[in-house]
Amino acid sequence: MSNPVKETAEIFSVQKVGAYYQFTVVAPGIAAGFAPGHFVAVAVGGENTSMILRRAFALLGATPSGQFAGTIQFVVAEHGAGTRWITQRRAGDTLDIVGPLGTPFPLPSAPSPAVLVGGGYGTAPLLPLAAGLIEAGSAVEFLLGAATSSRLYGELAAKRLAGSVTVTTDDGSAGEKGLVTEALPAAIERIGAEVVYACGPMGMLRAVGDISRAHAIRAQVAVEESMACGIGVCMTCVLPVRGDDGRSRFVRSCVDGPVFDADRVRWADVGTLPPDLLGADAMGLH
Amino acid sequence: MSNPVKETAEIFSVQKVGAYYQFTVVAPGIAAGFAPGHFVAVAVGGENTSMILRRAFALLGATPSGQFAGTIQFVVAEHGAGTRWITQRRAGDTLDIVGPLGTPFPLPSAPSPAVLVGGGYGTAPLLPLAAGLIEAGSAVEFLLGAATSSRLYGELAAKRLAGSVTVTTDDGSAGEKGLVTEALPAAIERIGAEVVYACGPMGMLRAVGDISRAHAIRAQVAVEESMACGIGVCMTCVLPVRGDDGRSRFVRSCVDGPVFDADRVRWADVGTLPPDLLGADAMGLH
Amino acid sequence: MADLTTTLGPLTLPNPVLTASGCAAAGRELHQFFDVARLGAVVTKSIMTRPRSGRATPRMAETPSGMLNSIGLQGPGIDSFLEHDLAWLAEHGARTVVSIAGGHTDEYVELARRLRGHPAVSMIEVNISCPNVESRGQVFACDAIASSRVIGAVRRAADPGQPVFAKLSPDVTDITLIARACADAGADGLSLINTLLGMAIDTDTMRPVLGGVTGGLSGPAIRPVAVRCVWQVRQALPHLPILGMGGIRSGLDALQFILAGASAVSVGTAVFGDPLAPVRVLAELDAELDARGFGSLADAVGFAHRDVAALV
Amino acid sequence: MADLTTTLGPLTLPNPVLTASGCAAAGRELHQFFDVARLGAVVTKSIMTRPRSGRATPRMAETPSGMLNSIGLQGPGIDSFLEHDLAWLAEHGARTVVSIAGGHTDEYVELARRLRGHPAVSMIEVNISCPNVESRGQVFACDAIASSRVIGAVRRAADPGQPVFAKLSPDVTDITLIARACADAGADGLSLINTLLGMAIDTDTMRPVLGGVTGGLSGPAIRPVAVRCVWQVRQALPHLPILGMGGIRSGLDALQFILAGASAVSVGTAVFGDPLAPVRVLAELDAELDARGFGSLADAVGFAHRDVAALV
Ligand SMILES: Cc1cc2nc3c(=O)[nH]c(=O)nc-3n(C[C@H](O)[C@H](O)[C@H](O)COP(=O)(O)OP(=O)(O)OC[C@H]3O[C@@H](n4cnc5c(N)ncnc54)[C@H](O)[C@@H]3O)c2cc1C
Ligand SMILES: Cc1cc2nc3c(=O)[nH]c(=O)nc-3n(C[C@H](O)[C@H](O)[C@H](O)COP(=O)(O)OP(=O)(O)OC[C@H]3O[C@@H](n4cnc5c(N)ncnc54)[C@H](O)[C@@H]3O)c2cc1C
Ligand SMILES: Cc1cc2nc3c(=O)[nH]c(=O)nc-3n(C[C@H](O)[C@H](O)[C@H](O)COP(=O)(O)O)c2cc1C
Ligand SMILES: Cc1cc2nc3c(=O)[nH]c(=O)nc-3n(C[C@H](O)[C@H](O)[C@H](O)COP(=O)(O)O)c2cc1C
Ligand code: FES
Ligand code: FES
Repeated sequence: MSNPVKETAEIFSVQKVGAYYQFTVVAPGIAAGFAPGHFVAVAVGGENTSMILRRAFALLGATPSGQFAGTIQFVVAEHGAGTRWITQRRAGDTLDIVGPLGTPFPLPSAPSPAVLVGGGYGTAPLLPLAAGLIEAGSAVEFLLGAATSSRLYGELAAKRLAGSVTVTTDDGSAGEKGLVTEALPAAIERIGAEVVYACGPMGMLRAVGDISRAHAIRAQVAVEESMACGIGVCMTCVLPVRGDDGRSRFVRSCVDGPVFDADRVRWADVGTLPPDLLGADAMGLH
Repeated sequence: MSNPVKETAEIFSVQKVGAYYQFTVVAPGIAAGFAPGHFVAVAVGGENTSMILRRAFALLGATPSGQFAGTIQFVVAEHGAGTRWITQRRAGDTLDIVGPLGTPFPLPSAPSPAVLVGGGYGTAPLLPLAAGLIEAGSAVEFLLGAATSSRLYGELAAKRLAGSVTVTTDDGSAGEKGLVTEALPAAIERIGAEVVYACGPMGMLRAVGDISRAHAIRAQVAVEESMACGIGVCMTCVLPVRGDDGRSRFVRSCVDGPVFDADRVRWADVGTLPPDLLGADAMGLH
Repeated sequence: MADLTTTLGPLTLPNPVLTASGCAAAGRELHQFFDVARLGAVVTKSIMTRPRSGRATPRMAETPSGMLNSIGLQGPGIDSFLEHDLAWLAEHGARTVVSIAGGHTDEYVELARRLRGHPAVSMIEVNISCPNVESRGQVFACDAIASSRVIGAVRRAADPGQPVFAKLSPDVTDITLIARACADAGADGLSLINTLLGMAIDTDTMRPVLGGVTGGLSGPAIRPVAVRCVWQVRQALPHLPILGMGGIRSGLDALQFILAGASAVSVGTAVFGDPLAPVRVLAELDAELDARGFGSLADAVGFAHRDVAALV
Repeated sequence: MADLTTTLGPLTLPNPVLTASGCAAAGRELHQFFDVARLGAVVTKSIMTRPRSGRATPRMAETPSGMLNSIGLQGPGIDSFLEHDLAWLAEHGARTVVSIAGGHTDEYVELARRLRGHPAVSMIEVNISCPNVESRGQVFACDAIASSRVIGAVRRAADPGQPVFAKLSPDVTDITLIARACADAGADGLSLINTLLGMAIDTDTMRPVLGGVTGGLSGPAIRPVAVRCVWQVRQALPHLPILGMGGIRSGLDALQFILAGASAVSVGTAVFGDPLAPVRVLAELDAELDARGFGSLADAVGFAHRDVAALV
């Protein structure tokens, strides 16, 4: 995992893409260390803000320094006060960014057909992943889902990369009506997938994990958990995860994730303290 | 005192004038109630700021609504984080302003020669005052002082209004070298002044009061004390002032001031609790 | 439109948003911006028996999302208050909660007596978070016995028709102990919370900013502490009415306090940033209650405690 | 350039800026951004005897100029700490203050014993602001007797060459009482302050945000309370060394604590907003001391108390 850096990044461009804002910012240090699955932590609110914590965004891509200084891209959905502030920035403004952070998507050692499942802006980190997989000789099929058409992201880019893209929306305003995971079994069978990659809401990731397990293949999923530091020092972003030794522990999603093997994540116990977790007995004392 | 209002005021223009920033903002409600000596309280920091209190600025002037919506003007000197934020605003931005606030300069009932003493940006509220005095037939002479030439304000406007303007700077970089109050006795005698008006640092106001008393004439001075509310509800802006009954009290400078008869202000006791103050004995108990 | 009426013990108010003592004087200044009779009630600056100068300036310092004040309870004394302020409030039809403060128990009792029978007085808020001369400057509210002595005496002396609320300081080891002591002494409810004791040092003069050296910290910065205090007292004394305050600036802030167990809220420091804050918070709270399908404010009081096991 | 060396009792440090327990893990992550050996010392996450899962998520909530955390002291236990973390710190030449926590006095004693003779351990910070099993969840630090029992036992059990600092909670009626009790029990100094107990309610789910319901409030919002605690303890115990913390984000913030009486400061929550905060604060503090003509950091410690009459 390359060393993360803190950069004052000038915004090169901000494009409205459906409900989202696609940022391209000049950040050569971060761009140099980029791998699909990495995220960045962006300071919000400017000088004298009351919002003291950074907000995390998966990287859509990076162009290393060459003729011009390296840039990175990420997609922002307005959610609360912090993301709203970011969406109000304009080209020429600067953002204080730390990255690249987290453990990226593990790439298969040999070419292996893969289905990529993106929920909402979750497609963003899957696009550079697809490019890498294809370049390494893997066949890739995209499934893009969202609540409604304006919250889809990356359909065009996905088509350009992987030819066939299946789109679903819960309300049927685009593509097939229904959950994106409903299209997953057929997609797995269609290309004889050996691995599934996914990024999007936790519920979707859980379903991807179940379906992949049913097809005896691995699913690498990029999770979202509230993060105070994003660099592994605060212990707020933990998930209950089964270790290689079979024992479950609270594991930091910002450093050991955000990409996890779906099978290892105890989805049903997220937000609870499973009694069999390492050190759970010590909690009982207090 | 007209009712103050809260207005979302669009910035019409921001002009750099020496070390200061002169704001013209569209605020018809505030403009309608303006009188020289009034001030406004401006919210700073924008959405989600950690700076929760307003900053006070004396009004440089106001143009009531006519063909266009009424505007007000004030001059901002960068001091700390809040004023710095204001100086970074641009035309088209909006400011959240409450005003007009405070008790304005009392005008003489009959025409009477007046000397107006402005320290730094303190000249700002004296300009509309001078216009009013001259219109009412009073002769007006201006004394403008500052630490250095870039911190002078309003020399040109003062000259246009009152012809003769005496300028002093502590470092001699403009006009006569020395304190503005050193030029006051001569000015009082020159025009047979019957009243002195002043606005500027507290030390200067005190000296103006002493010199005026020595010449047996009144001095109306606009003070600056840290203000949390600016509208008379918090009791943070008090000064020790002698009442008509001779008894001294802590008096709110935001509603009963900022303009005071210099003779009534117990300058030597500002920042202390004089034992003879009304209710000071009650403090001893605790 | 949700039914916003609320009760503070025997007192019924048309809506749950009040001013906070010391942040609205006696209502006159705010009346320039909105009709103070629109509020649930106006809570007045803590009044004492005799005129009181208050502390030397500087009396304020801005802090991150907050402010420090060391006013020192400046006020004209009860006589002037009754003659001018209370009369003005009565004239303008504003429900009034009179905040009283004292250095000794008998000073509180005298104040309660002076307020007996006054039609304009809806309730008494007893500010026991001020320095108590009897225990060398310690505040009453930090001492369960001293608190219950004052509250008991005020309850006995006050007009039976006027509910007596004890206003507590958060700067205690266990606020539920003080709360219980006040309830046992006859308090009709509790006002939670007063300011936190804090301080700032001017890095230029290299001396305390405040003339009073330390002061009270208020504003959004202390909101999490205030919500915690309301929650804990609600858990310990589920039936004792609570007037919640501490950094409320929006309808959603107010809703947090209501869900934690407050039947009404006071808006204090927010008034300095927005003189219309009290009526704005009232309108926002109304809309937030509707959006969540609450038929009445009362339904939302303490709603966050549902199926949360009573905590250790 | 001011001489930045400082002392925490018998321990001399090259400069006064440390990390805060729980905000820097064991230094490995921050080392990616700057050499942790540049700091006065690294204060590690409170470690206990056995592995501890910590509480259920959500474990954090952002608040105005602050945050709430309910981690619940997650940690691998002393064995893993000694083998991995302490070894790493020693390898990288970082002075290390090991924070220890326990549910019973004897757990603290065992931890102190395990640290005896470790060359990499410069000091022990005793986190007594965590729930004390013996008094039904009350924290040790809220009870002078329980605090002094733990501190006394740790002082006796610990390596004489390792200073023992007691880390106090601000959520007490009179922090100087707890401070004096710890000093009398043999504490070499005090770490002031731990987080304030707070809470937030999610107005959508209408339930507490934190899995642990309440949590610790930290960041710039609590700085005025932290400075007040340092000031009060300095007044009461002028010769007891203080490690000050609470919302420090700049050199000027750190200077406030030094002037109030702290000989060193910890930078905690600010690291989440700026991973380089500790070294930036150090550089800024150095410049601010120079600008004010302080020949050394030591000259500035407690400077704000000069000619301020001891307060009631
Ligand atoms: C690894 C990772 C990758 C992400 N990638 C993207 C992305 O590519 N595009 C995008 O738009 N969003 C992304 N998110 C979600 C984004 O970080 C949150 O929407 C954002 O933090 C919310 O901040 P806010 O100020 O808008 O909301 P507020 O509710 O005001 O946030 C308050 C606090 O809670 C935290 N928080 C609130 N909601 C979330 C959430 N859903 N996830 C994480 N933290 C939260 C915030 O970080 C902040 O500290 C990602 C989150 C993570 C953890
Ligand atoms: C009645 C009145 C009229 C004024 N007129 C003008 C004017 O025309 N032009 C101008 O540039 N300035 C004027 N000032 C001063 C101006 O209000 C302060 O410079 C400003 O409040 C400082 O805020 P800051 O955020 O820059 O400084 P900070 O130090 O960050 O302010 C922190 C807090 O202290 C208060 N404060 C700090 N310094 C002062 C001060 N000198 N006076 C009052 N409050 C202070 C601030 O209001 C704020 O609440 C006036 C002040 C008053 C009271
Ligand atoms: C300037 C100021 C003066 C205050 N005066 C009093 C007072 O006289 N009596 C009292 O009980 N509380 C007083 N308070 C405390 C407030 O009533 C309130 O309890 C506290 O500020 C928290 O609420 P807030 O954050 O909304 O202001 C005062 C607060 C401020 C800021
Ligand atoms: C996420 C987090 C975890 C913490 N863990 C501990 C801990 O394990 N032991 C301890 O003594 N203090 C702990 N603290 C408290 C800090 O060490 C510090 O005392 C407090 O946060 C105030 O300083 P700050 O505002 O700079 O963070 C923690 C604080 C935070 C925010
Ligand atoms: S967000 Fe701090 S450890 Fe993961
Ligand atoms: S500034 Fe609040 S009363 Fe004057």
